[in-house]
Amino acid sequence: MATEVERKTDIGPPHYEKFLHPLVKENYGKWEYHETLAPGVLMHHGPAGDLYTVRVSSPRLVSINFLNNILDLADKYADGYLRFTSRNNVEFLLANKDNIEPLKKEISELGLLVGGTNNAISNIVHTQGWVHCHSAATDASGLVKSVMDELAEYFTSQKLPAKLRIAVACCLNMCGAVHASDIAILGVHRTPPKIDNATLPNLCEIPTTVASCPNNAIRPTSIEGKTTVKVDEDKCMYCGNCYTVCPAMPLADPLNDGVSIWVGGKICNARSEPMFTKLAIPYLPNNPPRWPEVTGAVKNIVEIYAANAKPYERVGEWINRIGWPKFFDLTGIEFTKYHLDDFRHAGTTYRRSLHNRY
Amino acid sequence: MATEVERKTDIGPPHYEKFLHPLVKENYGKWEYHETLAPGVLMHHGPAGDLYTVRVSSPRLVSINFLNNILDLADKYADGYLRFTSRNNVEFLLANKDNIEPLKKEISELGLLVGGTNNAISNIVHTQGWVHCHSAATDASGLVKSVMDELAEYFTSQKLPAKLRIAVACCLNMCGAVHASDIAILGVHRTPPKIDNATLPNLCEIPTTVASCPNNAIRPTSIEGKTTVKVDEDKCMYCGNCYTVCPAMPLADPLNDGVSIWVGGKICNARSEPMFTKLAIPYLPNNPPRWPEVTGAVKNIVEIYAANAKPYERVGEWINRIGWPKFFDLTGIEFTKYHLDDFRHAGTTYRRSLHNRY
Amino acid sequence: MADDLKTPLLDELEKGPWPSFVKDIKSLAGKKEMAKDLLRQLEKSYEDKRGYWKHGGLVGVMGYGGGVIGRYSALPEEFPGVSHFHTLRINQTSGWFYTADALREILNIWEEHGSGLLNVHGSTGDLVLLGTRTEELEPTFRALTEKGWDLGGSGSDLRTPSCCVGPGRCEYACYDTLSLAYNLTHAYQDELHRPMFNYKYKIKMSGCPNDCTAAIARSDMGIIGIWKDDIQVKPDAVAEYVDSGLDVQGLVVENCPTGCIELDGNEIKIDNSNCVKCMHCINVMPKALSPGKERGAAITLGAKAPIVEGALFGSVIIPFMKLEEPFEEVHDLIERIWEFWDEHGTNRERIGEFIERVSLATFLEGIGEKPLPQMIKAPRDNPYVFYEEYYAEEGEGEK
Amino acid sequence: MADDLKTPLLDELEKGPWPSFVKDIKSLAGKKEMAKDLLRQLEKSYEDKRGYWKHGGLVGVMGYGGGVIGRYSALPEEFPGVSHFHTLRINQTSGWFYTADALREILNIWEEHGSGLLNVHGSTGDLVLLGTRTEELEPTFRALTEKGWDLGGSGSDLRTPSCCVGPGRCEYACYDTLSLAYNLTHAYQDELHRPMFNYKYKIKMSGCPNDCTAAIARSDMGIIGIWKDDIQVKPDAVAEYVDSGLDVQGLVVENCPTGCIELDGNEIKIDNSNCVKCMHCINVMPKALSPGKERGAAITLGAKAPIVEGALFGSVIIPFMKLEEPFEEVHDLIERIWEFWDEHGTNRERIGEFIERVSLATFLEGIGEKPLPQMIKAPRDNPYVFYEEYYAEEGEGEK
Ligand code: SRM
Ligand code: SRM
Ligand code: SRM
Ligand code: SRM
Ligand code: SF4
Ligand code: SF4
Ligand code: SF4
Ligand code: SF4
Ligand code: SF4
Ligand code: SF4
Ligand code: SF4
Ligand code: SF4
Repeated sequence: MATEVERKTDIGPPHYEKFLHPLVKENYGKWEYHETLAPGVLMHHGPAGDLYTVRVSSPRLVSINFLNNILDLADKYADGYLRFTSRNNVEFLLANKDNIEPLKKEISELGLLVGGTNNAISNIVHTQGWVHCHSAATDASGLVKSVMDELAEYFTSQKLPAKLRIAVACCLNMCGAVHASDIAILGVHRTPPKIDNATLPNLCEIPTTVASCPNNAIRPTSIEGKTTVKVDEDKCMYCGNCYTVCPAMPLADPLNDGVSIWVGGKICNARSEPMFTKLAIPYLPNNPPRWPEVTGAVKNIVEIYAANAKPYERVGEWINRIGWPKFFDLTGIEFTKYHLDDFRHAGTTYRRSLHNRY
Repeated sequence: MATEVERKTDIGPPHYEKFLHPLVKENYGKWEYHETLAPGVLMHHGPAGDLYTVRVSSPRLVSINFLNNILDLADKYADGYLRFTSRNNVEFLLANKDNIEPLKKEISELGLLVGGTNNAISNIVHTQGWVHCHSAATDASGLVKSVMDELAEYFTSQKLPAKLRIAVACCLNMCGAVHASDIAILGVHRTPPKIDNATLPNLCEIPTTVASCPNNAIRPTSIEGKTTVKVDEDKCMYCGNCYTVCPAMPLADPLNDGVSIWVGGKICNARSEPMFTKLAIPYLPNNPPRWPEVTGAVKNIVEIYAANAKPYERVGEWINRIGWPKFFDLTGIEFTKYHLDDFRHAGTTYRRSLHNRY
Repeated sequence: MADDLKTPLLDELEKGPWPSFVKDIKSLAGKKEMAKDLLRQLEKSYEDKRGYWKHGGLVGVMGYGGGVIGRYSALPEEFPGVSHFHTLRINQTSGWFYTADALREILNIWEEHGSGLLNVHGSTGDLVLLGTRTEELEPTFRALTEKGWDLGGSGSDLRTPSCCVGPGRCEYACYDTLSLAYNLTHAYQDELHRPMFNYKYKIKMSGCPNDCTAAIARSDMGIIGIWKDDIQVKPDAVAEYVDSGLDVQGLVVENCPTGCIELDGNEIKIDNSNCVKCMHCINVMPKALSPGKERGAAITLGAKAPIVEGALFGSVIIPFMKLEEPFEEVHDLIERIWEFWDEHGTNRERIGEFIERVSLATFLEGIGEKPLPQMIKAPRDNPYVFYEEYYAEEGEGEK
Repeated sequence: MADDLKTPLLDELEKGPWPSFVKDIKSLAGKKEMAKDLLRQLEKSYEDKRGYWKHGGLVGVMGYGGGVIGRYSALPEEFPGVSHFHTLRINQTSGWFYTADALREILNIWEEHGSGLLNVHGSTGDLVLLGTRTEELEPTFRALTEKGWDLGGSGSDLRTPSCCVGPGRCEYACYDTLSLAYNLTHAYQDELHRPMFNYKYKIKMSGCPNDCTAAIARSDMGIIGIWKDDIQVKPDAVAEYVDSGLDVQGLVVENCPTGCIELDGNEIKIDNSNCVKCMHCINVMPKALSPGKERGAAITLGAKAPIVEGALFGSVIIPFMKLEEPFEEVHDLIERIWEFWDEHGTNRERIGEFIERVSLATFLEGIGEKPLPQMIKAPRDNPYVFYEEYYAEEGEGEK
């Protein structure tokens, strides 16, 4: 460590103006309209001139090598300016329309895809999985890669009825968008935490651990004179909140961990109000490296949706129009007791009218 | 008691066929369509001929004199056949169209009204009130009389956008249709039960009484050596369930009992699904014999609805179209903290989207 | 009118166009001390703004646990005429059809044994005889049964089932409500008269989704007519409506909740696979449209007023059942439901609250029905699934 | 590629059209032991179908309580390269705008001090530097701050606020999201870096109801652009859309959730009093329609993932607020909210759960806001009102 300079703290992020393309600065707040020139290519019109955006896929988990390549392209075609989107795509911001095609060519040479705009499947919002998180019931990056390999044509085209947003989370903490996505893939545990009685008394505060369980499944107990906890297995619904609070209660279980599939959520207010994602498939096995059951299930839903929904109809809006019985019918997904809600507001999900399709 | 005949039990009600007009029997299950000939007058067409129904108001709480008059008219004009409706109106069933007018004339001479069909305000579903129930926070029959005097023109005409169903209940037990009516009038207590410590220990089982409270406001306590209960006034929301279980905990309180007004419920599945009635006015005073504040409030809502709703739009459907902010605006009803739900599913009533009108 | 009856407040309620219950009670005040003291006590209630009835006691007729609501004045010295003022709930007929003669027999009995006041009808559907003394209960009951009338329910029993006019006068009826109501009331006499349930159990039957008995809101078990196939359309009659100037586009097509009707000139096309059987189009054009031919009922469970967990609408347990005499399938279902509720429900827990407590899945398992997507608005949105199958080292298992 | 790296399962993920994270990590495996051992451990996870990370410990940089997530391998002997594998969360820029040069500076620091792997970006919005050792944390931090970059949030603190591209490239922006995000992040440095809350507090800012940052679903506080007055219409441009063959009737008019648009030839008429600002018509015809002129934001509170009471969407607390620099009104609101939550919330209770527990009415009182009908879908349907005013013999009172 070289010369001792004063250590800075609480400086916050740099001011964004430093990073705005001159054309963005001039048009700032004055944009008039936009057009989608091609999948992944937007034109925003403003009084100071048109800005061209080229949107590029990213695995999100990237190396400095990946980014250096991207930055070089930004220098070459976008005056050194770029941004990332809220779904982790890269966006090159071009003042010069003529740069679009050469840029696209080089992107493609890097093995990346241009797309994700308009009625496409954009990048998957996802999480850490086995790459970094202690809590994961499945891997996130591998699932995303497997699913997007199947669905890449929907990223590079805009042929779906509407935007289709997918999310992956590796445990019930749902770090991301699982609870409000058109399709969501969620890692699940299916067996109660395994208590490590040797370490628990040292690692965990008993009252906090007991209190962490939403279903009161955890009780203090004493083993060989030391206070630890036990779990009432009938009451446990594998949420993992105890494990977050107490490391000595891991839920990982290679035989039983796996993936559930959810559908019909949305975030934007366009047409319908935001909707939660609802359970479609309670359990599919973890089958790395390619999770064929999961990719197959997701692709099936996407294709049935694509064939049946009306323009501008998001997955949830489509299901609301045709009804859930028809959704299960069309997709061939089995309806089970697990689909029946039994949590806090379960009663509000019961069909309390005669409005039904047969 | 005259000669001893064997006492019958469990005979059930008589068979309905005995009471069916011959024309009803012939057309039974074969009716083809109906028409409303005039307010309160229906024609049902069947293969065996047309049946004419004349619907007549009833206060429901009636004397044998009232009914004897009705029965005489049934004999005279309806071959002795009549029925009552699920909203307590009287229906004369006529095979002869020519009897309609003379019957209507005699009905009117009895001081009764013909109407209640189609887009009318039909009879009010109501309860016992101070006439018979120990639990009442207000009177039912007097409220109904007062309100219907104001609204009689809507019973005898069909000029509303749609059917409008009113219910009255004299306490939170809601014996009737309060929770699913276009407009509902509900008697409310606003102070906790007054405990009669002298009689409670003899009259009530303590554990049952304690358990009866949905909010755990009741605790056992001891006064002069006898076990009785006390109420945590902060937790009591005046539901009266304890009083149902334990007579020594009356809630009646002349200074504070009164009436709340609710709107927007419906039962039928036509167009929209059934809807619960929602709070409009948290409290109006008991002001017998005419409850002017209540009749005024109800009339105001009816008139604003009549002026603003579209054809076939029930009160709740109308409010859903225009939004609650507009409802409060148009009716001039004050929006208060009491309108914000704070019971079990309160969170599901919060506005969880940007869909709003300003 | 007795001249010692001073009711200035109640007198106000004799005015106005709506029929007056006060006038009507007064019409009896000359011959019935009960009617007179009822008015006096009510006048005092109107003055003091509170009721004067005591919590009812246990009164009834021999061998029955229900059908009578005990009621005593809190001021028996002041109003001796209503010191006892019990009601009897009489089973109405299916669809509230009567003949004048039959009703007169009841009125005569009531003139002799009671106050001469009635509710026609009570909110549950009974013919309510309002006000008599304890010692009159048994004689009244005997007189009634002699004429063929029996008591209805009260307390923790099956309450008097009630039904809409149905096939008796309605072209929409998808099953015979009158017959089923009669059948069930007779089949379950014991359950009706001897309270042995956890709490009350109400059955209401409506012949179609218009639900004119409010079954979805006011009955623990609603049996509501429905059809499965296509709405029947009479094209000529549609054309007539259009020609007669009915705004079919605005009033029918645009009000269809699923937008599944199309109007093309004076023809309509219905996408029945998307029709949710709401009845609206049929209601507006009864001459042209009617329910399909494959008819039956949906069965809902759990409607109730708000005490204590909040009001509930019924929830669909059987999306579709054919309903034909002798209705064995309904009996079978009812008995499975009662058995499970009886075994696992708690005191004062209505079936709707029971289902919410044990969960719909458990309830269905308990009564032996399969889960169907028609039973819900939407699948769960929370991930708290109690998975029951799992893999153990040795192979597959079930908890 | 190091030839001692055998990852047959992961190798499968190098195939296919979507960019491969495995390929990318491998590109570093030659120079970074961390990357190599990450692949090895991950390969083992793929074989065994389970993760091999230990619950994180308390690691961080001096004086900060957040911004670093500690992570250790559960198999440090087998995979020493990842025995430590902590992440640093770096505050992204407003709207994720960067220059290549600025990012390169970060990459260089990360090449020196860490694994060379990143998440661009994390789900909350941070630039996540993925994997370094405890002893590298302080030097990395020092190097970053020297270049002007600071850490984001983690733990029970204010999390890194994030915002949509907004006025930077979007014609729909109803307020300056970039400026507000910058402002808030700087105003609340202490709350961001020193966890003192009951639990995490996330702020997301979207410029309009399209909500491109998912504020309504993923932020304790959502600040979402909105307008109050009429949608701005350019009639010529509408006509152009119609003439160009856009099915305005089918795609716009019929998709308006409140049916408040009418198309008459090539003119449209909007009943703005019924418009719920859903954005759909504007989205379909951006050249012709735009948000009104009276712009600001609605503020929602309480969105979160399901742990533990179930997922929540945000709920509207401020239906409309004008948003102009220096954003004092927002600061004032935030501080009132934090104060009340701090005083009455419990450990690990997100603001959404807190509001549901204490009730919206109490919460509003606590932060000094008036109840408005815009805050709810509908008023209560249960009669369990805690009346607070009452009359006592001596006059009016309040409990
Ligand atoms: C770049 C980005 C904002 C950012 O700051 O990063 C963005 C940018 C735009 N969004 Fe968005 N949205 C972005 C995430 C979102 C999200 C959040 C998410 O996906 O997690 C949503 C909510 C999704 C949901 O409802 O589940 C979102 C819902 C929309 C919608 C509403 C879509 C609909 O259901 O009708 C529009 C309107 C439209 O597409 O016409 C929209 C429109 C737009 C426009 C057209 C706005 C404009 O005029 O510039 C931009 C290009 C759209 C496109 O991609 O086709 N944006 N947009 C985000 C790109 C993510 C990506 O890489 O794909
Ligand atoms: C006689 C009665 C059934 C009975 O067995 O007693 C009955 C009879 C008819 N109902 Fe009803 N309904 C009767 C109570 C109800 C109820 C229950 C209630 O009010 O508590 C409802 C549900 C109300 C609600 O949703 O809150 C009800 C909702 C309907 C509807 C749907 C109305 C709508 O919202 O669109 C129709 C359809 C219509 O009117 O065209 C209907 C239609 C009819 C028809 C036209 C059916 C027919 O073809 O005969 C009958 C005459 C209607 C009229 O009064 O205009 N009936 N109807 C009840 C008369 C009550 C009264 O005295 O006013
Ligand atoms: C007489 C009647 C009102 C009327 O004027 O019509 C009535 C009167 C009483 N009801 Fe009721 N209920 C009557 C129909 C209803 C209805 C409507 C219905 O059946 O369609 C309801 C709402 C639907 C339901 O069942 O939930 C109803 C919901 C209640 C409740 C609340 C139950 C709940 O779970 O929320 C109670 C309280 C209780 O059960 O402890 C109750 C309790 C009572 C008691 C027994 C009072 C008590 O707390 O013990 C009342 C006796 C009054 C009296 O002095 O006669 N009554 N009660 C109705 C029965 C007449 C009949 O047999 O035809
Ligand atoms: C890194 C990140 C996932 C990612 O790959 O992007 C992440 C990772 C973790 N999250 Fe998260 N969360 C991340 C964004 C989210 C989001 C999305 C968002 O912020 O928009 C959510 C859902 C929204 C929300 O806040 O509710 C989210 C909801 C959770 C929860 C559930 C909280 C709840 O109330 O339901 C937990 C569990 C907890 O707090 O105890 C959690 C806990 C965790 C922990 C700290 C695991 C734990 O139990 O202690 C994870 C550390 C993983 C690791 O090894 O690095 N994380 N977490 C995201 C932060 C990156 C960044 O700073 O940009
Ligand atoms: S979703 Fe669960 S496993 Fe995945 S990163 Fe978040 S906390 Fe970790
Ligand atoms: S996993 Fe969840 S439900 Fe099971 S014991 Fe832990 S906290 Fe309780
Ligand atoms: S609503 Fe209440 S007061 Fe009225 S009859 Fe029913 S139980 Fe009695
Ligand atoms: S009135 Fe209701 S809330 Fe109050 S003490 Fe009695 S049971 Fe409890
Ligand atoms: S419920 Fe249906 S069948 Fe019965 S009377 Fe009403 S409209 Fe007719
Ligand atoms: S019954 Fe209702 S849903 Fe079915 S076609 Fe008619 S209006 Fe539409
Ligand atoms: S939220 Fe609205 S303002 Fe922000 S980028 Fe999306 S569309 Fe544009
Ligand atoms: S913004 Fe939405 S609600 Fe408003 S007019 Fe446009 S489509 Fe209709």
